[in-house]
Amino acid sequence: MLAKPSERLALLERMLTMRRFEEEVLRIAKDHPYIGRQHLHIGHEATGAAVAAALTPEDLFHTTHRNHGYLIARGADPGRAMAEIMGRKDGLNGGRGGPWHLCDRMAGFQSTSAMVGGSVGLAIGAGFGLMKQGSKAIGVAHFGDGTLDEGICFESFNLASILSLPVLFLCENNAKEGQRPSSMLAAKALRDLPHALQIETNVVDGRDADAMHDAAKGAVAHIRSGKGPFFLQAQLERWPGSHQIKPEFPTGVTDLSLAWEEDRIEGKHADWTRDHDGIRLYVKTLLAENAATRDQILTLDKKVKQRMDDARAFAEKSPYPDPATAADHVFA
Amino acid sequence: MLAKPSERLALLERMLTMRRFEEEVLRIAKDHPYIGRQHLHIGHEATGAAVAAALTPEDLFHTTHRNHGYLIARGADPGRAMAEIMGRKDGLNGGRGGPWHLCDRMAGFQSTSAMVGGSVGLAIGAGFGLMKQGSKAIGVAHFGDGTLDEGICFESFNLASILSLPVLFLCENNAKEGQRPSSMLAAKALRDLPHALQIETNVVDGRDADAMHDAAKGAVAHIRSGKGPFFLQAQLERWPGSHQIKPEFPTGVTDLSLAWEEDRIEGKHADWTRDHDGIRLYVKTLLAENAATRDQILTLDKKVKQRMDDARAFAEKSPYPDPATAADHVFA
Amino acid sequence: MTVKTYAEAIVDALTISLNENPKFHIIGRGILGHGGQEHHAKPLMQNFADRFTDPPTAEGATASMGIGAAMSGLTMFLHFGTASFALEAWNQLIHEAATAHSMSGGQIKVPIVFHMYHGLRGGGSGQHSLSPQAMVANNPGLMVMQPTCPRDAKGMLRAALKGSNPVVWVDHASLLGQSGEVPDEDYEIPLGRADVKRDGSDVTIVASSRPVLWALEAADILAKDGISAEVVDVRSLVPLDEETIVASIRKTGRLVTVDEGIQMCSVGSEIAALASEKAQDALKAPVGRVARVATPVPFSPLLEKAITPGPDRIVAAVKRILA
Amino acid sequence: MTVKTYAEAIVDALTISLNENPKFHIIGRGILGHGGQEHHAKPLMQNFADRFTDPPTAEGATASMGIGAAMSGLTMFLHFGTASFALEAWNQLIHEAATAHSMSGGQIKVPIVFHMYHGLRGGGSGQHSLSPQAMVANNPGLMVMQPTCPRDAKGMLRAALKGSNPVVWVDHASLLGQSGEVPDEDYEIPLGRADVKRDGSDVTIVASSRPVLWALEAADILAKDGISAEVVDVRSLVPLDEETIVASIRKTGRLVTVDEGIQMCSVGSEIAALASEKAQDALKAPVGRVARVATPVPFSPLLEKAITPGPDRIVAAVKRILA
Ligand SMILES: Cc1ncc(C[n+]2csc(CCOP(=O)(O)OP(=O)(O)O)c2C)c(N)n1
Ligand SMILES: Cc1ncc(C[n+]2csc(CCOP(=O)(O)OP(=O)(O)O)c2C)c(N)n1
Ligand SMILES: [Mg+2]
Ligand SMILES: [Mg+2]
Repeated sequence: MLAKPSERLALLERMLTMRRFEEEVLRIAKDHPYIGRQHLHIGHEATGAAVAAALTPEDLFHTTHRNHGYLIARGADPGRAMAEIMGRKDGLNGGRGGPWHLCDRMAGFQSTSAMVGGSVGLAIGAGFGLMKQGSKAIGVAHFGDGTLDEGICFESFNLASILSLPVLFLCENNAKEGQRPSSMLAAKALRDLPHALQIETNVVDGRDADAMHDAAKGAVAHIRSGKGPFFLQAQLERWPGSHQIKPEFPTGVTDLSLAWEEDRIEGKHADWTRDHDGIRLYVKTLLAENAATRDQILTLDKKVKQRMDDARAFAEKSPYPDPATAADHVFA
Repeated sequence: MLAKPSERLALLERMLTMRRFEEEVLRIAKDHPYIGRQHLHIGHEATGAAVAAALTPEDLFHTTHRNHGYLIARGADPGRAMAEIMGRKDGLNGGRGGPWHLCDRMAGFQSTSAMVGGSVGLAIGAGFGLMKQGSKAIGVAHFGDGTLDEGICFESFNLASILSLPVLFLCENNAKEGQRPSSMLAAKALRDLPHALQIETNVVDGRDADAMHDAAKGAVAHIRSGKGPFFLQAQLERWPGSHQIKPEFPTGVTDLSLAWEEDRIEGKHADWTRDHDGIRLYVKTLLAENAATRDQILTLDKKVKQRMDDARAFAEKSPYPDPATAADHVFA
Repeated sequence: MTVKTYAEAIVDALTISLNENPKFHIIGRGILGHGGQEHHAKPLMQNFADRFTDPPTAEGATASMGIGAAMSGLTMFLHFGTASFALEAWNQLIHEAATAHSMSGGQIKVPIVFHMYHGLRGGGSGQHSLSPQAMVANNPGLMVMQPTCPRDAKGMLRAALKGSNPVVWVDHASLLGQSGEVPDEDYEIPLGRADVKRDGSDVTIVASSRPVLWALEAADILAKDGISAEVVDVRSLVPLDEETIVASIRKTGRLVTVDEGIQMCSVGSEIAALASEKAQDALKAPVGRVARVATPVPFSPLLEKAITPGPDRIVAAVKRILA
Repeated sequence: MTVKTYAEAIVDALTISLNENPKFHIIGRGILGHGGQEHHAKPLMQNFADRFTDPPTAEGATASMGIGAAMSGLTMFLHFGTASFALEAWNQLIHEAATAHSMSGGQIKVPIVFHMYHGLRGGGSGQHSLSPQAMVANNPGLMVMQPTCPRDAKGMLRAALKGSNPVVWVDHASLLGQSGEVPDEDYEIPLGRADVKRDGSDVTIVASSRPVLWALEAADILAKDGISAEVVDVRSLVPLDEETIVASIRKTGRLVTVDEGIQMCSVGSEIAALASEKAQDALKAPVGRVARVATPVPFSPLLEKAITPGPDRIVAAVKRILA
């Protein structure tokens, strides 16, 4: 667990930034229907922030269609990220990638693939490349439970294991029984697959930021010490809006005061807010353990919201790229 | 174990037919260089014959580049099989398939794929199709240890397991440490993979025809009873000629008398002949257990050889298909 | 005749086939996409629940399963979703489904329809915008169907499902909501026939799938300028109806092709090559090709628009060769 | 200058690159096939053992590993073996390697050469005879190189390995033993340039890879009949050197294209389309296309021969359009 309250507060700030970012994206999607379907990272923040905090900027990260949280958690500029989601000139990818492909090389991201399994295959390449370049940095593959259905995921586990590549396989399991898309793996547990390939595994409650951070630190230490790949699985509850096609706030805009006024939690998805929102749970913990005060937290949230307002303003001001540049960057 | 000596002798005949067939194929490859690289089934006969004996003609079989043994074991005509390997008009596929793709629908074979992993994916389809048609027959996928490296093999195991398909996964493990091609699977044992996907597994000494037959009967019974797929692994020693590019007889033409004159076993590959030739071992067993006499066996072998001579003659007489038919059968 | 959407016409064909053939099975979910027509598939999936299989996200083995099942006696309809995902099963399409019949000397049949949505969709970006028609057509053994109107969709899908061959069926999501007259009775439109969707005399515009709609719009615009354009809907890319296409080119003496995919080694390239081989003497002008600009699809709406061939670019191409 | 085989020229380029660039790595085994030239790779694999990685039979993840490694700063050479096997990695080539640079707005570079052997090889049958050039070229973001002579092979491979882009390098096993003059020093041949391998005035034959050898043979035969054929070696399919190709077509006024793959949506289709667009007015005769007969490759030698385009069919095509 993070020792200093300041560190834990910083972790909470990361989580809040991720959440408020996605909430803004929902508003953006409402106001600009052209950007289409979003796969938001809401509900995965404790996992994302904790893992990001355990990495160094040199570590190369490959994420998926559900990438926003990680870009923000690793320090990508929210304004440029929103601009990218809106297909604007100042977007991280110059407007060419869009919401499914946010990429910020400066923040340690390589190509972001929306092909299920794409991030896993590319990340073992990152690990291979870093290893051959004598770096201590590692490759990270973020992916969901459903990704284990794809053969390339299995093949990548196997390659990483036989070549002992420095790769963190970060699996966010948000499966919901019988709800598609979700993994349809015959294994008793997802970890049985990497385990069969002799990859160290650990399964952690992805809603618990402290536990997740400890687990991530342990996994990264294992990998950096040259012991080969590690499979870290975060157990998550799927956020009701995870695969929505139209933009809505199924669980409402996050209200931090629900951390100390639980009886006000209500509505169709009250259970999600009560039991599965890692942010609300972390606020509760910090308060209970006197690591922070309500005021500190509300002030922090205010600051984050302000950042998002500024980011949105920046993105809205950014022009669309010049159509004459449509075929730029086909080749380097 | 097969109860009646007559049944065991019949099993030996199947094995001998497979072996003498491949020996003739080697001669054919020498005489007709155009047919190119062969992947012979020599050394796998005990496995192939025993499994074939446990199947019914309705069971649909998908095999690989190393397919000859199974075609012969399941009753395909040796003459037409040789003709196919020689690309002749009377070949099983009319000369269109060649040695890597022998197919005989009448003997219960569907398309024979030389793509590593191809047979596994197609065989779960056979199982799916038979199940949906209410048949008691099963699909069989024959493949080698190296096939487990391919993602499609993993995906197929998973599909068969979640859909509980009637499929026998028959893995011939002829891996040789550090010798390519061989499986490069990070698992401690090949079976760990299907096992992780909750598929029943069994590993048997593929040189032991009796043991293999019992195992195959058990696996097939499991599948027919509706319990889902089964992974049966035959442990084999790679025959020295398995991946040869030029046709040679590394272990010489099979001499059954070496079953009772062991001190005459010699040469570079004496160990293979002594310890790994399932045919020699089975002859020894039958003699030791008085299930057959040397004369019976030598007579049987003579008969088989005669069949192969006739088959070769038939194939040699068969003309090449008319070039005007080159583009036939593109569509049904 | 009833006016129906393209999606309803597809459902018609599937329903008739499910009723007619107990060995007809469907693998995949979301066969009508997410664009507002998906409800038409609901009754089907309820009434024939036992004929639908929902696969894991494993395109390679799922395709192989469909192929092997077709070999064993079933007729299969396998839905990939976005055409891009089909690339995960490319080897299974090209080397298993396409080769089995020929390689077995005619012993094995593979009656399966591979269904997928191709093309630019608005925000599909670099990984969800593939138009794979030309890639598929460059391999023998796979039929390729890409109808445009509800009537053709029903008749051609019926023909495909009564046939014995692997068919790659390429739809465009934007067609699903298009409506048109559809015969109520069961009927087949033989595979391998192009269709002249509009008669004209000055220029032949050859297109397939969504570009046919663009070509018809372009023809309207051109008509205002007194230019008479004939629009040929390829419909069946493999087998290709060379006679109908070449006849139209010879008649008008001018050709403009339209592809939603990129130009290099495209369907348009093939049609233009046909013209240069079989209508050279009848050509009064250079051939014009309209296609997607050759770049991975950029997300930004104006960039995507800039690379999208549409009526305007077709009109411009026609005027260029008429100049 | 030294006379070397094509295989030796490839080894030259790899050796120079391995010495020059410590971040250059090779994945795959048997890069020089099994046809008698493979021994040239032995010293390389011994002297640079730490730069070679032998992958499992898992083309998809292996390709992804190469792509991700290239993104991270290495230069990669990834050998697939037979081109057919590359289809198991098709999605990784088309949707990852080809799109990363553009989709990231230029942030990510993917310096990787995907090496494979294409084409008819004698007994390859339906699953080991693929010529994937046209399929690759139908997707933006991948360069496609297919040299024919040792000199071009060395210079183009050096250029590819010093570049920053994904390159699909399509060799034909039968080229490996071909010998020719190769400069001893290090040099580059810029990617994107065609090469006129033989000057002529009556007809232009456009080919690439092994078909160039057929075209040159055909030119010799035609010369005996007083027909002067110009042979253009495409060399670089993407980017395509339109100027050189069109200039030759305009000069001779006649075009015959040759493909080892099938005709539908082929490279030949593209070249013929180019002619119909940019040389229509200069064409004195219909275009002729020579290609593999459209069928899964039959094993039987006479059948394979019957579908193989060769010098004779090229000669026949030229005489047909000259008639
Ligand atoms: C190769 C491929 N097949 C199918 C899809 C369609 N698809 C998009 S997201 C998704 C589900 C992924 O589930 P999971 O990996 O658990 O991620 P989650 O969305 O749950 O975070 C699927 C199947 C795709 N993008 N790529
Ligand atoms: C998709 C694909 N990749 C590579 C190959 C080349 N190849 C042919 S046989 C073989 C080895 C197969 O090993 P295994 O499955 O153990 O069968 P064995 O030959 O040992 O019986 C390989 C890699 C292929 N045929 N298909
Ligand atoms: Mg999930
Ligand atoms: Mg093996």
